[in-house]
Amino acid sequence: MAVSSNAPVLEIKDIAKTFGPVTALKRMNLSVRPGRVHTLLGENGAGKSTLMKILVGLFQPTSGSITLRGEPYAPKNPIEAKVLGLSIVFQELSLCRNLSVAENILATHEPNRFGFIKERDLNAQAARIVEDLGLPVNVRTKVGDLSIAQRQLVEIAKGLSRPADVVILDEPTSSLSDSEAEILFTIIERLKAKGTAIIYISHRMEEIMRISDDITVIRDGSFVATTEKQNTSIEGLIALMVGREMKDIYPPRLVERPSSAVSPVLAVENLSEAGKFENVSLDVRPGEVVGLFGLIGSGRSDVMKALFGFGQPAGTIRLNGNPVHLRSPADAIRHGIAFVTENRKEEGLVLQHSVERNINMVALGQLAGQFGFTRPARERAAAKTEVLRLAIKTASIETPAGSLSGGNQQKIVIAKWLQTQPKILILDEPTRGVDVGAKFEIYRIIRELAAAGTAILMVSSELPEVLGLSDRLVIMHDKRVAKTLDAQGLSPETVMTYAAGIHQ
Amino acid sequence: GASLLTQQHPFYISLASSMTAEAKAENLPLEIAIANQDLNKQLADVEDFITKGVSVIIISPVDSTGVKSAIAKAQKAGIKVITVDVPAKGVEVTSHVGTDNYTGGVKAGELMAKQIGDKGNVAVIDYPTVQSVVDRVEGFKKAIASHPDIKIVSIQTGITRPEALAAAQNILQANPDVVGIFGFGDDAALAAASAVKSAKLQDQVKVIGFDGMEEARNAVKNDPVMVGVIAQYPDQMGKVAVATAGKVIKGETVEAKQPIVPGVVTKAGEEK
Amino acid sequence: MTNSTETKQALLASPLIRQYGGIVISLIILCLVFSSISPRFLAFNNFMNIMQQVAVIAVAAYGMTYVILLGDIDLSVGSIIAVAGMVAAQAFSMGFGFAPTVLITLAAGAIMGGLNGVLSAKLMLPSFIVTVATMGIYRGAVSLPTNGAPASIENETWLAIGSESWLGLPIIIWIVIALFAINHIVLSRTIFGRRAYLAGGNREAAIYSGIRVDRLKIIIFMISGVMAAISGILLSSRLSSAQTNAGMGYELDAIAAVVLGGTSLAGGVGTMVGTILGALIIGVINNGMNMLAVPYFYQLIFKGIVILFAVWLDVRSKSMRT
Amino acid sequence: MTNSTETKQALLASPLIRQYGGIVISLIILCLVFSSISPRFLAFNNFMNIMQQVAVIAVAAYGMTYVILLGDIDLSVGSIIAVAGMVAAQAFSMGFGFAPTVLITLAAGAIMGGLNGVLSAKLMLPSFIVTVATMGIYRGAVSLPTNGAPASIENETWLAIGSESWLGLPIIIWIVIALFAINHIVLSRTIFGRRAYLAGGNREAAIYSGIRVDRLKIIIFMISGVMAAISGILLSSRLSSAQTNAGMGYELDAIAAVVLGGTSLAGGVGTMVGTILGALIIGVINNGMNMLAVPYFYQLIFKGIVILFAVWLDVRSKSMRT
Ligand SMILES: Nc1ncnc2c1ncn2[C@@H]1O[C@H](COP(=O)(O)OP(=O)(O)OP(=O)(O)O)[C@@H](O)[C@H]1O
Ligand SMILES: Nc1ncnc2c1ncn2[C@@H]1O[C@H](COP(=O)(O)OP(=O)(O)OP(=O)(O)O)[C@@H](O)[C@H]1O
Ligand SMILES: [Mg+2]
Ligand SMILES: [Mg+2]
Repeated sequence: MAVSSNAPVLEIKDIAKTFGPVTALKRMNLSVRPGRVHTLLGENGAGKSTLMKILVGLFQPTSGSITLRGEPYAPKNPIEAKVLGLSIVFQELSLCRNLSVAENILATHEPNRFGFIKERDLNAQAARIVEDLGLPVNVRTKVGDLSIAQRQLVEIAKGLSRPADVVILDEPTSSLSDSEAEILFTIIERLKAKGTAIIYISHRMEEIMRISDDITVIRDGSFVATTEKQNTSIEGLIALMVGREMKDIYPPRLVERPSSAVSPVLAVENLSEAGKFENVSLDVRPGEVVGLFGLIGSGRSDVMKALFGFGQPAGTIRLNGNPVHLRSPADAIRHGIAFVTENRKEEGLVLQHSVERNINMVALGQLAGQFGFTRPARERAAAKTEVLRLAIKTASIETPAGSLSGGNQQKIVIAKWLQTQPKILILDEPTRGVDVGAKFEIYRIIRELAAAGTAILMVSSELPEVLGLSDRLVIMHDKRVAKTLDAQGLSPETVMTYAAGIHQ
Repeated sequence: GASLLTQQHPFYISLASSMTAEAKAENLPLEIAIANQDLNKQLADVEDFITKGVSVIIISPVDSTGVKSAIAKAQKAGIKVITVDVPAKGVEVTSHVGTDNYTGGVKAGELMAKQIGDKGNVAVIDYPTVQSVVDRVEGFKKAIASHPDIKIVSIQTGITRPEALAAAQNILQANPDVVGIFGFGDDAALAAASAVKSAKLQDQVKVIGFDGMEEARNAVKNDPVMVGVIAQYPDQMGKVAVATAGKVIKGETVEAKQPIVPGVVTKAGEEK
Repeated sequence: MTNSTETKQALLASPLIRQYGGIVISLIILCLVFSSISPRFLAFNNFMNIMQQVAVIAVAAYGMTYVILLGDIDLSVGSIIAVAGMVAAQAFSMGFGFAPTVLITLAAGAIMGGLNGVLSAKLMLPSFIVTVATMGIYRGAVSLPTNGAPASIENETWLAIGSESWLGLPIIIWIVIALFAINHIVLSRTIFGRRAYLAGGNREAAIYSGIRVDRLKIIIFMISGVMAAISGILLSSRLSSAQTNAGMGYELDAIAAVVLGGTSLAGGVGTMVGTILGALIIGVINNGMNMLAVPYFYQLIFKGIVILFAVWLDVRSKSMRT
Repeated sequence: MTNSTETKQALLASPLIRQYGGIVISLIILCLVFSSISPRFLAFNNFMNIMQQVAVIAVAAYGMTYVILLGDIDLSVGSIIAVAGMVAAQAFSMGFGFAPTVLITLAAGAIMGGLNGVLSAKLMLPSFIVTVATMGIYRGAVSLPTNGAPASIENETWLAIGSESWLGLPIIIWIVIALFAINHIVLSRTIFGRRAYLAGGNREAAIYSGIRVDRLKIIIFMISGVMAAISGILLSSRLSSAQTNAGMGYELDAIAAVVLGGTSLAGGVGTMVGTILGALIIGVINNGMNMLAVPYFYQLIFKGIVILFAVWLDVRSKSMRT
């Protein structure tokens, strides 16, 4: 058992970091002890990832100092950091789609002789790493062929491929479902036992309370407080983090859920697409929130894509009772469907464009004047409204979306779809990487939209979230619908048994 | 001012240097602009000369038809124009100094006939978008037409030396019975000669070129395959052009056409 | 009073300077250098010269701006310029009048550009390779009617474009200005332009946002083809003939103008204002070096260095801001 | 027994066919068409011809493969080819021997390529614009020593490269093969090659993994420069002279060869095997059309169409697999 009197292995003193006019870190202090999980908690954009990137030498701090094992420490790049004993699992995936899992995991330290790669050793070594970690991935697969969750696992394997004194995990579970997260927690326990110090970043309060030893809260780039886990509670942490009390994270229903007599606005019958999903049937009524739950790779995203005009699935899609053939996303949007995609970087945002441009991306036509001319004043006003409504933390609406923190980027993706005032809103992992405060905002918006009659279909890997918000639950297992259940009074265990395919 | 079509060819280098030399001798300020085979650039060069206010423009047209607007522009600005090498079509110039390419082509054809003993298959490497080359090839064809036992079996385009080399290799591969190749310029002919040698056909194939720059003349002397070259005299051309410009400036009248007849260089020597 | 005028001017100038700082400075430096050596450089007449000489490149560069904005490239514009001239010459020789010939020529440009777009969008081939291929195909096609010989054009109205003036300005310059205005507005003030930016910035995100990226690409290549055809009209009227090797290599000058103007080859970022400034830089370099009688080889070298310098200045001034 | 041999062959062939299906089929179709029309096409001699003609492009394309793999482009190779020839001619005329001249020429290539790399990596300029600029600069520079005239080369060993044979194969072909082997191994079997794939596939990820992408880029542009210089050696020895317009436009042929070979212009995907196959296609087209005496303009058109067809076949065969 690690003893709390252990000397800190890593100490961060008064670190500040500015990007031109933007201040990411003001004054950050942190001390990390071996054999303990030290969690960093803070709102989106608080500066957590920036601090971690400083630790591995990707950014140089504007001021302040770091010591590692008592020695001054200022790495110039991640290889140097690794040599000195720091490894990192990045928040944003940093894998090459064109290379295999093995090549990615061992990138920059491939087994070689005189610079010639020993291909067989490479695969064997990677396979051993993956096996040791207990990850279900084939190391010869191309990363481009993996789902987001699997890529996240590969990212973890890459970060942990070499022994290190300090391991940084920046939101490693944001795209994992509970079963994969369990694998990670086992790994963390093993590392702790070996005396490794772990810096952990997450927005999932339950898991933070479960695995942390120490918790540091940071706000607006500054250190707020460090406590040991046993001396705090979720409520206390949230209060420290957002600067106010927050009672129930799942806001209450604003109106009664629609009765089953109301006819569905979207009804799907026996939708199939070879290799992706089979015989999927589901429906959503106006004002209803239907949760789509399933383990990773169960085919949820592919079903959503089919509902949004991708591919040529067999079966019927009915809107207001009329069968439709959706040929493209443009077609789906015209029918009043909106789709908050799960991969915000690739499918959601134009990173180098301004917040304003991104928010108005879909509603462009609606905001425009005659003859296809844009109306800048109206666009600005619309963007500002959304920034306020979703509390997007940005210097201005002119800021490039790419320089916002992950959670704020997610809010932009939601904002751009809210602008279209959809009749049917599909949300695929809408709160991935979003802090508790913002999650609450998103939940509140979902409630509001439902109350206004929008039909909502929400995919999520976070079971509490699905249970907390949905009226009904569609559970998928292995590319099929395993069960459709009323969410009222449903226990997590029941849902899990269907999702895992135990119940047939 | 002088606007030349290119400076990546020995012919034009020689032309330019003789012009510079003559200008020095006559104490005339001379600026040379290179159009790099682009008519639009040539037009821009002429416009810039007009802005600078030169008194005479010597122009070696990129193309005989298209140079019309440039010449018209200069003349509208009151500047006299002299063409060298390639004549201008559709517009009168003060004087034209140039090789008679058609006659040169005829001479090449006759020389070819003589060298191959009046019979056999021959091939041509050409550059079909340049008028002076088209004239040469026409002259060559005309001469060959009067020899019923000679047939032109292939006309391939080979503009630069590597292209000409590839064209010649392929000609020899496709027509192993070829006995003569006419290259539209020295580069084409020298490339053809290399191709003949690497195909080990030096006893069978004779090559004739056009232009007569130093490298080709040496080849005619030393290389059994290069049996002759039609020689142009760019140095004379440049000299005459600048001298004419001098006369024009002084207000003297000049001949409207000053043809420079090409010579024939063979192993036996030069025949003007 | 003077003070408030000054402030106003400063306010007007500042966004321009901020956005185009690097390139505007390069342009000013070039002009200063050239005019300090050759007094004729700064004459109004010479400015007209520069504009006319740069017209063909500038118009092609307008079209190229859309293409590059989309993250694509169009190497066939030089060949389209030549085909347009030849199509016009053939139309005239078949007895068509001025207006029908203009329409036929523009249609030819739209078809050639559209073919590029369709091949790239529908067969999912990279536009670089598609347009390298069509560059050859169109260049070959231009020689078919006359077997490589130039065709002269005699229609008076057509020739007037390249030689006459209106209200003291050459017609060709009016055309360059008018097309600039149209393209600038289309790009910066219409939904169409906005979609080009979005699709160029992130193709996948654009598709998910309901933008029909394939259709957009085809339209943009058609615009590029039409602009190249207009370029071809200007060129053939300046040269009063259609040359089979007209416009050879102009695609690189057009691309250089666009990139000098700050448009990113990765797509998603750029403006028409930048493009016309970039084209002007190229025109000023060419003209200035001619005025100074710089020998040809040194011109090549100098032009390369100036392009590097201007792009570097631009990149630097942009990175300083953030 | 026959059966097992067959299976073995099928096993050996299958990955090649799977990976290079489109292009191999195009190559076979082309050869069938040409040889059915001209019986001389299939002669061993003619194959040697093709290889020799394609050598200059192939070697430049080897270097270009690394560059494109990195998601960059090098338009200056044509000019470097010319400079290399001229440097060699000057070195010989200064009295250097064969070996020192080779070294000087290769060093010149490395310096020119390195300059491209440094400008692109350190000043953060897009490689397209850097190499458009240096294309002009190097092309201008090549004319400086002789004022535009070609310089003849008389060193016997040098000329032997382009004209002699060894073990029945022209030396030039040995060089093409040897360089293929080296580059293939470097790209597919070394850490250096793997880093090129990583950085080309996801630049940010490569930086996050600690790869010094800038240094990598500089080295890769140096390799491209050296390969272009070797190309220049081959060309000048074939022509027994250094031409100032040597290699003009070869960059596009080299890029076309690389892309035909399945290397993605977006970076991260590609092989040397593909590149040599791509270069062969280009060689076969050029040679075949000459053998059939196709007129020049039709050659341009036909070549464009074949390139389009081959790339389309390749893209299609790849998308069918997934
Ligand atoms: N490269 C950059 N350029 C400009 N600003 C940046 C850059 N990287 C981060 N920032 C800014 O720094 C601040 C901190 O960002 P950081 O990514 O560290 O937040 P975070 O705490 O990790 O948030 P999240 O929980 O959303 O991941 C944000 O305001 C962000 O906009
Ligand atoms: N085990 C697997 N091996 C390879 N590819 C997979 C696997 N599982 C899923 N995929 C791919 O990843 C995509 C992801 O599936 P989909 O997104 O529909 O599942 P999901 O339930 O939404 O899971 P996720 O949480 O990963 O998004 C599928 O289209 C499939 O091609
Ligand atoms: Mg973060
Ligand atoms: Mg999913």
